[in-house]
Formats: sequence, C-alpha cells, structure tokens
Amino acid sequence: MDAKEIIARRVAKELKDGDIVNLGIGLPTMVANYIPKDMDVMFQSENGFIGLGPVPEEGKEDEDLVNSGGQPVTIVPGAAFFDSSVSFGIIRGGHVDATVLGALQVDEKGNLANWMIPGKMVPGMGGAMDLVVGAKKVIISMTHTAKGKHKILKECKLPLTAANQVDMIITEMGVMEVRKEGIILTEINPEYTVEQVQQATEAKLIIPKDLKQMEI
Amino acid sequence: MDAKEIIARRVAKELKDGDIVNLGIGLPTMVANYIPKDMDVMFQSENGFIGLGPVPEEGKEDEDLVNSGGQPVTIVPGAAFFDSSVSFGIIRGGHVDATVLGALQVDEKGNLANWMIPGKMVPGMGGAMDLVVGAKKVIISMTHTAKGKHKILKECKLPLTAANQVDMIITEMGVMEVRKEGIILTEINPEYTVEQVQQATEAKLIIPKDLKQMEI
Amino acid sequence: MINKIVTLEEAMSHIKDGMTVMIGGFMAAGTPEKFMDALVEKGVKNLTLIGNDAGWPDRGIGKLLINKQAKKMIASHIGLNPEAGNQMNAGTLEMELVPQGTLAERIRAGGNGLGGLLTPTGVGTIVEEGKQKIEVDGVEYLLEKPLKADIALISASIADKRGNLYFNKATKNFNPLMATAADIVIVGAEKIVEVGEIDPNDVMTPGLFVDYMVEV
Amino acid sequence: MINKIVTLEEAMSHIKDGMTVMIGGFMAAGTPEKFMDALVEKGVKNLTLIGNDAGWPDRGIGKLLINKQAKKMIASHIGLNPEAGNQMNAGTLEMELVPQGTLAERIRAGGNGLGGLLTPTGVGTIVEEGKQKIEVDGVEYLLEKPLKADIALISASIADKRGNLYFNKATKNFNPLMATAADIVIVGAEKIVEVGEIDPNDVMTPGLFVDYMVEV
Repeated sequence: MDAKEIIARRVAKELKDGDIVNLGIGLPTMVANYIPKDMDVMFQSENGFIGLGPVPEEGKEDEDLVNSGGQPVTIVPGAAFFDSSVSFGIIRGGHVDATVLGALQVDEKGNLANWMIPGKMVPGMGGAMDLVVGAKKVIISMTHTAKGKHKILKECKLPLTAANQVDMIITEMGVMEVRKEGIILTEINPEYTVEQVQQATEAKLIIPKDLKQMEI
Repeated sequence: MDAKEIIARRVAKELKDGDIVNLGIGLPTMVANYIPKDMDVMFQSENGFIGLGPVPEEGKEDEDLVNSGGQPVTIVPGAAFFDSSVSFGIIRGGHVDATVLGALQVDEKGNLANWMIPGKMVPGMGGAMDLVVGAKKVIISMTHTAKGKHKILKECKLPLTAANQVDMIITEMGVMEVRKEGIILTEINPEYTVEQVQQATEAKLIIPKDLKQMEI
Repeated sequence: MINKIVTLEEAMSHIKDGMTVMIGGFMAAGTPEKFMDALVEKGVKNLTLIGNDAGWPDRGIGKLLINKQAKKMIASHIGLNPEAGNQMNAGTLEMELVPQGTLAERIRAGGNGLGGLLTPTGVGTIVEEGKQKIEVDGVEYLLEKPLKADIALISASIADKRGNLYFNKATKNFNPLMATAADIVIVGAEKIVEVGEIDPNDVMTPGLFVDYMVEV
Repeated sequence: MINKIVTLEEAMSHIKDGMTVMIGGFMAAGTPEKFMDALVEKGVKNLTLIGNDAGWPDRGIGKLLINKQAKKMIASHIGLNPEAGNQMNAGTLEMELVPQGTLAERIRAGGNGLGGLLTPTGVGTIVEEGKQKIEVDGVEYLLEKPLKADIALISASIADKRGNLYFNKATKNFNPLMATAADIVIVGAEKIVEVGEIDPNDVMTPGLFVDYMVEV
C-alpha cells in the first residue's frame, strides 16, 4: 500500500454516518473511495452542490456538472444544487462536519499554510480559507514530509490559510491531534518508530501513554 | 371623484413602462387599478414575489398565495417567488423603481413617520424602513390632513421610518416634490387655491412660477 | 440514510421552557400550524420567539402569544394580532421590533457564520439605538448582529426523505433562512416523497440543514 | 413588455474600455463563452474583471487574460491559467485575491444594498491587510466591503422573455449573485422561452435584474 492510500484509508475512518464532508483537490479526493458502502456520507462541492458522486464514464461527461477543479463529475440521489453564497453559507456557517485538505505547512498552534509560496506559486486561496474557518473538523491529509523537508512545524513560515483551525493531521506515519498543549501523536504506523516520526517532524510531538497502532 | 381616487389616479401617472413597484397597504394598493392596460408595471410583494395580480375571485383563494397583509392575491404571467432575504435584497439594493406608501407625518427634509405612535399604535415597521431607504423613488400618497391636523410638517414629531428619503408627496390637494430647498408644490388640484393648500400644510411650500394643474 | 421522519410528539419533545425558537411563515402563510397547536397543547413557557410577525390571534405564531407562552419576541410586524401589543404595553412580553429586511439578513448571517452586516436601514431612526454605526466609503450604516436559535420550526410544501425541501409560492419567505440558523431544525412537511422526486436543481433548502420532519 | 432580446453585437456595445465587468461561472462552467469570444474580437482594454477564477487559457475568463484585455482582476483562484500568474508577477495585471466565500458575499452585498459584512474568514492571514477588524460578542471579524460592477456578463440555461432565469446543475455558482450587482446585466441564454414556461416557483433569478439577453 503506498503512502497516499494509507492516508486516504485512515482519513475515511474519521467520517461518520450522516456526515457532510468537503474534500480538497488531490489526495483528499481519494478518501471517497474508502467510505464503507453502508455509511451515508454526502460530499459537498464548493462550486455549488451537495451529493458529489464518482467521475463519469468516458463519453458521459456533462459540461454543466463539474467539481471545484473544473473536472466532470456526477451526483448521487438526493443531491441539491445551489449558488456560491449558499455554498459558502453552508461552509462558513458550520454545516460541514469535516473538511479534508492538503497542506504545505502546518504547525503546533493549528495554523495552516496551503495556498501560496511567495514569489513562486500564487494560485489563490479559492475556498480553502472559508473551509478551514467554517468546517466543524479540519483534517489535514498529506505525506509527512516534502522531499525530506519538514512540513509539520513549530511555526508556519508560509502565508497562512487560517490561524488555529487545524484539528487533526493524518500522514503515512501516523495520526496527530492538534490540541492546546501541542501536537499529540495518537496513532503510529507500525512501519515506523516514534523516533522516526519525531525526526520527520519539526514540532515536538507529545507521545501519550496509550499510543495506538494506526488503523488502516 | 373622492380624495382617494384622485390620489391613486395621480400616483399611477408617476409610474413608467417597465417599472418595478412596491405598493404599501391601504390607499397605495388602489394605484394598481389606474395603470394603463398597455403599460408594463410589475408589482413586488415584499413577503416574497414579483408579479402581484388582482384579488382572486371568491372561492379561488390559495392559502399559499397571500400579500404582505396576509390577504389572498393572484400572480400575473412572468411572476417569480423568492425568500425574504432576496425580497429585501431587491428592495434595499435599489432594484425597486418606486414605492408608494402612506404617512402619518412627512416633513420638508424628506423625513417620514409612518410606523408608530408612542403609547398608542405600535404595529412594527414591517418592510417600510427598508422600502423607504432602498426604493429609487419614494412617493407618499395620503390625504393632505388628518381630521384637520397637519401631516406635512416642518419637522416630524413621531418616530421616523427613515430620514431624508421622501421624493414626492401626492395628496388630493396637489403634487409636491421634496428637494434640498424644501417642498415645492408642482401641481395643484384646481378645486383648491394655493392659499388653501398652504393653510393645510405646516411646512412653507415653495410655489414655482410654472405651477401646473394637477393631472388626474 | 438516517431517518429524519418522526412523530409530532417526538418532534415537539425537543422544545423546552426558555428556549429560543424561530418560526417560519409570513402572516401564517408558510407557518407550521400543526406545530403551533402542538406547542399550545404542550404548554412550554418563557419562549423567545423569532418570526416575521405575531400572526393572527387564531392563526400562526399568534396562538402562542394568546396562550402566554413567550417572554420575548423578535419580529418586524405585530399589528394584526392585538394581543402582542397588549402584552408588550403591559410589560409581560419583551418586544424587539426589527425592520423586515434586517430581520431576514440577521437570520441569514446567523446561519451563514457571518459576524454581522452593515445596513442603511434604520439610520436616523430609533432602530439605531444601542447599535454601532460604521461608515464605509462615506456612507453611514448600522452594524446588525446575527440571530440564531435553539430550534427552528419551519414548514415545507414538499420534502424528500433526505430532508431536501421545496416551498410553494409565497410560503417560502423566512423558512429557508431559518433552516440554516438553529441548532435543531424541525420541518412540518405537507408531503414527504422519495429521494430523487425533487429535481436537484429545484431543491430550495438542501437536506443537510434538516434534523427532523413530520408529515402534517 | 419591454423587449430584452438583442443581438450579440448590441449586447457587447455596452462594454467599453476601462469598465468593471463581472463574469459568471466557475472554471468556465456557467461562463457565457460566446461573450468571451466576442470581447476578444471587440478588443476592449483595461478592464477590471471580477470572477471566481481566471478560467483556463482557452476557456472562460482566461481568454480575456491571454488577450491582455484586463488591467485588474478580482478572483479567488487563478491557478489553472498560468497566464494570470505570469501577468501578475510581471506587474502588468493587478490581482486582488479574495477568499471564495468572501467574494460571493461581497458581490451579494453589492447587489443587496448592504454596506458590508463581517466574516471570520481571513482573520490572522494576509487577507486582513488594510481591512478594519471588528469585534462582535468577543469574536474578531474582518469588515469586507461590497463589490459592484458596470456590467455583469452571466449565463443561464433557460431564460423567459421577461428575463426570468433558470440555471442547470453546477452552472448556477456566481451567476445569480452577479445578476444583482451590476448597472447593466447581460445574459447569454442557451434557450429563450415564452413567459410562463418557467414555473414561478423555480425561477432562480427574477427578470427584474436582467437588462439584455442573447440566445447563444
């Protein structure tokens, strides 16, 4: 199982029956593949609907039905379309149970940076700032490091997407919760030692007595 | 022709082809009866639609279709329903060309009082405050005095509905425009003299050289 | 899929003494009348009611006032139910009168996670008392704060089993706004249909906002 | 009834050098593509464009950027059209990046006559630079100002001859919001039908907002 699949499988376990979930572009999108069939999770697409379904078969694309990346998608029964102000009313108003997003950097205060690298990448924040502020639970899903460089830091260096909003970080190495006292490693992938995870993390990890094996 | 009919007929002449108009309850409602058949005026009902039509025949009332006074009404072809935030977005956003409202008092600064008499009548302002602030043209239609008491004053004494928003006052005695310099009597009902109109008005009326006869 | 359909009794069991309750409708059109009757029977007391108006003495929100179940009311218009004014003047009912458009926006802001909004409505009137005035680009506005509630009691013409709602004609009014702004949203639906029977384009309130439904 | 249906040329004649133009759509879904082509051909310059995104290099708003017709852009996401970032970095295109939910609310506020709104989105990030921070009940919010435009170019799936609009699936997005917020609103409609063919319950943008329509 590669890193991305490990992460997506573990994130899926955080979702509950009846949840309204917004998945960011990229790795987070994979989470949808691992939701148990008997569990009712509705995915929101911030460009204007709830009830995002799988990618359409080739030749069955509908140009009026795309996701927030502009890619053809489908809807599931019970879906509903709305305009952008309603869509972000849902997000900002706390009606999204969980959002799953990638990160460039995240820190022990729960700060997140995932929208720009000054002088390099300036794609714009899109809906990320609203999602991180508004969703009840913010789950960062990402590979633990970027080409060996730390991404889980004492303090984000890149421009923030939002301050103090991250609840949980899930990587191929383990599961971390961001609390007042810092980042707690609650689960560890048995392929790694605590020392290895700490070495891959700039922030000082708090290791609880009941550290669990990562459920995948 | 009684006073109310004179007023309603003259107000109707202020409306133009293509106008979106909101009529207050009472006398203003009568204005709809005097719109020329070939003129396209759409009436907004602030409880949530555009395209207000006449009162339904007896027995054809629809409890889902009432006006802002809770009375059964009909709609015309091309009508559209919306929620209260859209309804007042239309009003506050300047998309209503004219609103026609009654008044308890109106003054030479364009202040209007039409929603409460302290200690007596406190019905609430309903949509009046938004209408007076938002409509492009605010037309006050009312009998010139109330049982001999002045209603067009130097300064309103009752709690205001809005400050400096009234554009025009139409009574059975004449037509008045509220401008920076004061209230100008632009048209007079030939049944009255200028002196009679001034006597029925607390505010000092400005009488232009080209004072016209009131078109009814 | 979680079953949201409950009995009238189950639905009403969530409403306790002292709660803040939003009630949809406009002069009883679009008000969940069966819920009004059930609350009168249940006799919960000291409610803070938020609604457009005080209904009629024998219809809509008015029934709860007649039965003296409210300690406070936030509304835009109470003129058609004399009981509201009487209790207000007697000092037994605290009354907060809010311009209708401002009431709609405050509820919308509550549901959409906004901290407030700036409106020109009410400037220069007693509505501005106790409120912060903020100048934006040379124009003065009132800062109006969001409204939320413990419970929203709304009505829908059609609901599907997921809670997607459709409102007929002028029954829309405050219902879709209140559906976003309460901890528990209870719908009195005239008809409950299978998922998919409401076109996803025509859903007026997405099911994610709805907690419980009663077919009435 | 005033005829709002015009030729593509007549419609585009309203757009002049230096104007502020809102363009509906989300990654080109719901963008009036024929209007983009016509504007490229017409060659108007120095536009300020307001849209969710910069489209693709060959689709949506992107075409106008590639043809260097904008001096400024207000958008939430520009990452899928590298030309936008290039012009921004070269200093030839002024770029105001706005969180998507804030962009939607600012446009809505512009159309609804609000002086602004308070949002938690962007607090603690560079988005707060130059903005007033206002505390409401102990929470900090950014005061975001309304957005308006000279022209809105929007698309609709169905329009009736009065200008009532219906948007299919995810093409709704920013279109109904922009329809409220510009001096002149021009609709590219896939289909124009007789008045009455869109159910008054299902109208998504009332015709009162629409000035001109082109069947595209």
